[in-house]
Amino acid sequence: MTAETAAQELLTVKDLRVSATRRESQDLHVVDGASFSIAPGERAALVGESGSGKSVTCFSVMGLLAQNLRVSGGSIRWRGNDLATAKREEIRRLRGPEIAMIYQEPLTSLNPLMTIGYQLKEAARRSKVGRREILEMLDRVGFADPRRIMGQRPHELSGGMRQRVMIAMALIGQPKLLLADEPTTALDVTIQSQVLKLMYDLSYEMGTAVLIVSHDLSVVRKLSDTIHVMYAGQVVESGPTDSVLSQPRHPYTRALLSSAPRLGDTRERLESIPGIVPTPDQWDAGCRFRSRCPLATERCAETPPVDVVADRSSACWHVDQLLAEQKEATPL
Amino acid sequence: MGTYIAGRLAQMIPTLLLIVTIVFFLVYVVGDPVGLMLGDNATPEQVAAMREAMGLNQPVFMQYLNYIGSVLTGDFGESYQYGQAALPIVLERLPATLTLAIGAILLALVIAIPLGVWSATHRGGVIDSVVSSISVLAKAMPNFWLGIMLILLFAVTLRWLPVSGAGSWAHLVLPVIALGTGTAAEITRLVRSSMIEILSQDYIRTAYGKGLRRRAVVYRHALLNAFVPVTSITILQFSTLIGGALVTEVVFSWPGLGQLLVNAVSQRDMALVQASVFVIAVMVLALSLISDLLFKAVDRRINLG
Amino acid sequence: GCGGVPGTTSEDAETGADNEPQTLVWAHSVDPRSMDPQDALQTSAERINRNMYSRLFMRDENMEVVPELVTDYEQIDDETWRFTIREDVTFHNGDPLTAADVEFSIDRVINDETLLEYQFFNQIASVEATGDYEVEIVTEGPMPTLLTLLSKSGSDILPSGYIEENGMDAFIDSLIGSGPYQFESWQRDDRITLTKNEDYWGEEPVWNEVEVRTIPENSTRVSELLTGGVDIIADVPPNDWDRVDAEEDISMQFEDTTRTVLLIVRMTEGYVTADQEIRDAIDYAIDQGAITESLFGGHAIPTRTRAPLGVFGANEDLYDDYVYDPEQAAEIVENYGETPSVTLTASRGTYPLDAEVAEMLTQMLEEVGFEVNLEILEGGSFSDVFSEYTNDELYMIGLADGLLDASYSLVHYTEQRAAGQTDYSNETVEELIAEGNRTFDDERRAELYAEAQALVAEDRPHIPLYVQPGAFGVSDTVSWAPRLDDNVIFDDVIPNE
Amino acid sequence: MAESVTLDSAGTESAPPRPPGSSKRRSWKARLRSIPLSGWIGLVCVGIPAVVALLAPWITPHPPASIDPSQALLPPVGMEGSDPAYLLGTDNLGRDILSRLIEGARVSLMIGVIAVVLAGSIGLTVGLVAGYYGKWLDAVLMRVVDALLAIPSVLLVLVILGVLNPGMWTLIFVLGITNWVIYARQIRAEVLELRERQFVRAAQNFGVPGPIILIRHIMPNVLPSFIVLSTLSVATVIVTESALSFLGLGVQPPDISWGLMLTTGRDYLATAWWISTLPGLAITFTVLGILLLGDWLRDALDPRLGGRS
Amino acid sequence: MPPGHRTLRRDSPGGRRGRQELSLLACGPAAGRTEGGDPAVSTSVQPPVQPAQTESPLLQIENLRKTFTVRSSLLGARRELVAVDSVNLSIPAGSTLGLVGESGSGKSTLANMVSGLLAPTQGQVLIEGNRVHDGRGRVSLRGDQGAQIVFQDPYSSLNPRMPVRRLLAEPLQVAPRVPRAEREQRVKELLDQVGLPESAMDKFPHEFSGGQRQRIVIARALARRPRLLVCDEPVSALDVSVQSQILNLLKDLQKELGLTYLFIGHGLESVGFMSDQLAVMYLGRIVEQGPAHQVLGRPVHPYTQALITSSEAVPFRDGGTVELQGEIPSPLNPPSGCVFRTRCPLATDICAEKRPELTPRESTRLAACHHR
Ligand SMILES: Nc1ncnc2c1ncn2[C@@H]1O[C@H](COP(=O)(O)OP(=O)(O)OP(=O)(O)O)[C@@H](O)[C@H]1O
Ligand SMILES: Nc1ncnc2c1ncn2[C@@H]1O[C@H](COP(=O)(O)OP(=O)(O)OP(=O)(O)O)[C@@H](O)[C@H]1O
Ligand SMILES: [Mg+2]
Ligand SMILES: [Mg+2]
Repeated sequence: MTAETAAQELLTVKDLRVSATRRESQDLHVVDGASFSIAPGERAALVGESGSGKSVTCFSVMGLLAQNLRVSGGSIRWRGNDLATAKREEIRRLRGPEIAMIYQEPLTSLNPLMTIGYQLKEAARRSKVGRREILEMLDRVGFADPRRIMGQRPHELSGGMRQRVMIAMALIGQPKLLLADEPTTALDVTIQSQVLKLMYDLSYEMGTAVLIVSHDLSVVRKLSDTIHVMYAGQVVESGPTDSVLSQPRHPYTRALLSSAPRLGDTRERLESIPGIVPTPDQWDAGCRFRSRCPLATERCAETPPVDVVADRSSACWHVDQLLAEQKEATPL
Repeated sequence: MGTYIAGRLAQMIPTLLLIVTIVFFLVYVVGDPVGLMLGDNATPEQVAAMREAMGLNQPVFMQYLNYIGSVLTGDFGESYQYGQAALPIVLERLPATLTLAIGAILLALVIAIPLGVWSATHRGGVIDSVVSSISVLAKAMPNFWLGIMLILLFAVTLRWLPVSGAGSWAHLVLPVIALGTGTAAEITRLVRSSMIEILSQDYIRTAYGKGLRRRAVVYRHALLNAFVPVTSITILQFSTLIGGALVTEVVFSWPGLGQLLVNAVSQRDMALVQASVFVIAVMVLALSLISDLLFKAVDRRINLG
Repeated sequence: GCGGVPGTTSEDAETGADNEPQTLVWAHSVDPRSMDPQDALQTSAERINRNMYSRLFMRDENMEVVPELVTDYEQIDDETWRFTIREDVTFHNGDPLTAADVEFSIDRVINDETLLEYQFFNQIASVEATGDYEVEIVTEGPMPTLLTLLSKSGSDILPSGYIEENGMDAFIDSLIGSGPYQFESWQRDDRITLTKNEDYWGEEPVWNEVEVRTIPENSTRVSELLTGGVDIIADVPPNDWDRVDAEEDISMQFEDTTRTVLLIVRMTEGYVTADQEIRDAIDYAIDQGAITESLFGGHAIPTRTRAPLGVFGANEDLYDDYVYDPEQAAEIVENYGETPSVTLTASRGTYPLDAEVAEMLTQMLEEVGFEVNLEILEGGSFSDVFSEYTNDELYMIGLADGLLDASYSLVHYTEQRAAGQTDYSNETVEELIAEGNRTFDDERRAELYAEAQALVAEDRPHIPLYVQPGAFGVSDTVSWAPRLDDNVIFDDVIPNE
Repeated sequence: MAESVTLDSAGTESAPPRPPGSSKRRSWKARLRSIPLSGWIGLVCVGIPAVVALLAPWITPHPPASIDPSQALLPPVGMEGSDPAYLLGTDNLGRDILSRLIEGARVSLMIGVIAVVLAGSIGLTVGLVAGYYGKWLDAVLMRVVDALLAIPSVLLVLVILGVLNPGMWTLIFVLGITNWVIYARQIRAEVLELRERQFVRAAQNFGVPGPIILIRHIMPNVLPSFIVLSTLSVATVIVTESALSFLGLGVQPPDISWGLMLTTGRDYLATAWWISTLPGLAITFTVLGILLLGDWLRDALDPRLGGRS
Repeated sequence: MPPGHRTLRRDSPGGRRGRQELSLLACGPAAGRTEGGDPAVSTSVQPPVQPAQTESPLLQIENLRKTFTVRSSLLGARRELVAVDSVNLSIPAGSTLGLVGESGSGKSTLANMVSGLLAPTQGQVLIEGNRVHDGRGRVSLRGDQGAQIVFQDPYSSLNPRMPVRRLLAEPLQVAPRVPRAEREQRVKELLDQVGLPESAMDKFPHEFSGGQRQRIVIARALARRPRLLVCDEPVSALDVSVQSQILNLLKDLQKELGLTYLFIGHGLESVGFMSDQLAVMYLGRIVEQGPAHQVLGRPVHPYTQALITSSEAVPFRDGGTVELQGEIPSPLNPPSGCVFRTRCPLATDICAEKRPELTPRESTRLAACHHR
């Protein structure tokens, strides 16, 4: 956790816990102890194993958790106000002009029966943005004929076009914070980088803070300044992108980085993390990565200390050993 | 589009022929009206003479061919009861039944949509259970029973509304309630289940994410998407409603097609049966065509053709 | 009365209209199938036709046949009759009613075999207008019932000029008669409206307008009466008699009808009911009194003959009588050898409480040892059984005497008519009926019929149960008493102040 | 497979202990415990009439068909003039309502269940086949469905009852063959969508024969809507039977059904409400039960819900 | 050893033979030359360049074309959408052909035609010389003889109502059936092969993570020992560590069983890792083709170039750029001439007039561009 004061920060998530209600057994925590914060204008990334709770964390911020999920612990501070305990109406007012989100599934996140124009206008209404700005925004996300797009319906657009519509929709209200949940999975790399560049530029111009969720480390690296790594419902490591990627301070981050294939890879096999992610039922106070960690010792069953060095933090008992090993190996 | 409609209309012809054929043989199997026509004191000779006069002594197949021949020219024959061409009699009755059926459907929708939406948005809660129980109750009340109860309550005891007959709008109220309640129950269940399905869709979350109010999300985004399933079940209900109308018409002595049809069947008035079924069939088929076009207008993804 | 507009009860309507009686509204349960007066053969049609047309003869309130259009008549010989008719009668369209119209009307019904009334009129050989207001009718053989027949449904006088000019279809649409009320409109299955005939030749009609509504559902009809929507209803269901009577401004009016509910017994060889003893046992087993008392509150009369009291030639000794002897019935059944099994066919709702009666009969028969297969059919199939002669051992039906003459009822016991249905044949009965049918001496004729009935009552091709009562609910806004022939003469209904 | 490649993944690790809720082989006790309250209510609402129907000959307090005019129109116990021997009162022929309700349960449930099974199986088969095989088969079957939808079912009922002897089995047959079209339509629509799903295409890719794909892959996935349709349909059928009685076409004495009681009692609504209201309540109670059971069954059949809500 | 198991191949000389050939058979005289430097083939014997092949390729795609008829709106006219256009490809047994391209360029359509789920409008697909489609819209090769496909989305290709036991047993029940007694054993072997515990058998698809589901799908595809496996973006939805597990698994299986892959993906890194040959698609056409490391190392076509540049993770704040600008063309309304010209930095007038043909570049490669 960066040691900035809360006042400077736009969003501070602290010890967030999200639980799923279950009919016959105890509640299940799907996010348990996630903490990170974002400053105005900052571009941050959330990476981690699939199923580690990235999307759920974003939805908690938006107040849009599925019906069987609820925030059961911790706080989500938006400019000092706790959204976790705020009234529905208060959060509703934030959505759009303050916080906007790009959803993971562009194919299903647009209402199939309404025109793109209508859906954009709906999003723009709360920020009092007019038709001209909408057309302009469509132009910026790369549509050659925005007027025509306005009259079309989602099924008439390609996957990439829909994803760009989603982006336009999120940005049209000029939010203070943009949550982008895997905004480019369905796109090929050329369009992907076009879209990312757009997000970058807009964030830069409008001072929008961005939290991007992605599996793709090259995406993260291109766009974000800081990075938060999630594993099994917790943020296990945070820090500036370059330094986290080049010098991970958590064994999970290190494993993640080394399993990514690289262009021109000549390896016969890729590295990968052995074992499987513990399910939420198996989570305990100790380090949740320990069953798969090469450095694990008995001590790992205890809650790992948060190791804060300058602008970086990580939760591991063996940071030192990790760093030592990295020195021996060739740096990334 | 034009060709699509033309194609659909062309498809109606074999369907209608099929219907006419089915009904012909059904009525044939039931027997002819001669006995009924002649009454209590008829002699067998009279019966035979009457059969011959009506061409009922020919082989079935010949009768069928003759019949189809005349149907193709738009002639459904003469109703022996009324001594008139059957089709105009049916058409004369049509508005009464349509008024009732459309009234019932509108009522059902007016009740079912808010209730269905309400119980879907409160799924699993008390409201949901109450709505479910009410719809079961409504479904379990046969419409004649409900009709009689309504008459006893609103006409006899409270004297708010007339008992029976057709005429002013006031006459329409009770029969429409009696007929529409069961349909409302069914549509409520359907609206509920479609809404539950729709409300869990990602685009609903998107709508909330824009900061829209719950009402706007539920009634604008979700309900629009429930249009197609709700309309198609409503159309399906229409032919059931005509069946239900028949009982309701008897209770409220409403001079509609239903009563006509029941009498026609029990009096073995073949021409009248055929003409009524034909008119109802054309209506149902036309409605299904209209509904398909409507779907297409609402949901452009639907590929007709 | 009033038109059933919400909120306006009869009282309102009357006070608003100078206290002059305006509209009589009354309701019955069945819509006429056809309004062709010679092709209807339905009580519901007859009730309207009787007020719209004139006939040569009519029945007065005591069921006596009296002249209506006829001013004078004579019987020239056994087979020839001559009638002189009134000269001041006009049809509703203004045409005068003459002998030509009488000839046309009777000629039609005796020649057109597709007409439902044809079967009753075919004993008339010819009819001829012998003058402007004089008609001669020739019968086939002596016909003591001719005058009765001329007062019966089907003998209505139609406007020949109008029909010849415009055709029958046009007539059916306009229904032009010469009676006290003229046709206004007919919404099928809903109502028939009639208006006063200002030029009626007789006494001035009482009502400006009469509305006859068809309300098939019993409780709806009763509700209409209770709420003042109608002034008179026919066929009040027995379960509502007490309720209706208990109402302050409504009363029940009962009257016998000519309809006898009876069991048609199949005597064909091979059926257990071919056995005289079994037929006796069935009659012994049935407690008609229990049925009439418990289901009809005593308003139905047990009977042992098809021809009820009031019908010419009815055997009074068999009226209000029944044989009930369960012990003897049980004994017969026991001695029969095997358990006799009978099928009892009935319907629901064709006659008041018919299914309930059938269920009671079943229980009564089972109590003495019969095995009963109760079969309750829907109206259409029920009629099919009757007209197609597919009845099994017992078939429960209500038969009315439209002519109010025993000759009509007794037809069923002639060998020709019984063949295939009851298969009854008794030479003595046959002869008695035949002789009665050609005897002009009323007293003798009645004796012959009574004797035939006594024999039939023992042979039991029919097992009569009870005479069905006519049950009307009448609002206190009017005074009226029902008639034996189940007809409603609108001018008999008098508005109360 | 001794030489199977060793993988660097979970396979070599021992499986983590299963979370308690997701175990497939649960004991019957656990299974019972997993039935939600609404499921229990459903079981009770359906169970009582079912058991009562089975035991009818032994538990009716009076012979259900026995007429006793002297006891006619007694009100249920608790009302003025009631007779404790007749708990729920008597009808116009003095027959015990409770006994008739018990006896009527058998016929009504049989009609409801068997007719729905009949209609459901025809409709399911037609819907599956038409939807999956498409082309001319679909066109022909759907025209038949359209035709039957367009012909008022009352006509079919009247006609069939005119030919066959009226009775419970005839009614079941009639209601069965008039109701299948709704299933056929709905199921076909779903199959049209399902057959484009990837798991179906995957099965096709393996060369799994069409009929087997239909039974193994498509049918289980239309089952939820099938169940929903069927449960509603039981209500429809029981109520339709009563409407048919209204037209004189329903169950006939000596058989007793709730629908028949409801119909014949309607003339007494103003004077003896219990004759027709009590069977109506019995129908409501049972239908509610079937509905709840159906909802539960649908959830229970869905493995995605196994364990969580 | 169960019938049909081809572990032997790994050690037989034939097991690697595929790598000796090149997959450009249908593409002209220059096809079929391997260049040194490919670690996978460096030890192999140089094959003859001439069409005189010693062995025909396992999969051969000849001039394949697929069009869909679409209607743009209620009143709109029917229009032809060319999803795949004159594609020629072949894959030697035991090797992998990678296919990358823009989304919507027809990759899945191609995969579906190869696996017999979609009938081509024109052209044909041959597996070991046998036609997959009979030319009348029906599939003549299925099951064992045909290709098995691993769909883009593992979750939707598993019947949600079947436990893994039945999912995996299903292909074994198709004629020629594996006897019931052996089935259970085979299912266990399959699970073991893809690295899932036996306890997985009784679970349902929703109880697995994305990576595990993907393995189930692969296990199922392997159940009948197909010679050809079509993998349609098997890893794009997974995080990198799971992704690497799957890729390793596929590679291992290839080595062990001598499988042939058609491997489709978005991520150049993973496709590059998997493939021997690589084809790049754009709007229904192949625009470049050749040995994977060459295509990725020295791209010819500007689109390939753009793909590679975009894959490089240079942060925007450090001056990272976007290679391509311009409108992405709609397949319903493709640009004239070269379909890529609307986004191409090199485009000139000729590109609008003439469609560039796929022509040989160097000895082993093909590309369709007027300018390079
Ligand atoms: N509505 C829900 N009910 C119960 N559990 C849920 C629900 N939604 C998500 N989960 C669980 O919460 C965990 C986190 O889910 P989430 O979608 O946040 O993962 P993610 O990190 O976004 O993964 P991915 O990269 O695959 O999108 C998962 O284990 C998932 O199964
Ligand atoms: N059934 C269909 N009807 C009409 N058009 C179709 C159909 N299937 C695919 N298409 C169109 O064909 C083109 C190629 O689609 P395809 O799915 O093969 O693309 P892809 O290369 O697999 O894309 P992605 O990388 O997004 O999966 C697209 O434009 C698509 O819209
Ligand atoms: Mg996610
Ligand atoms: Mg694809």
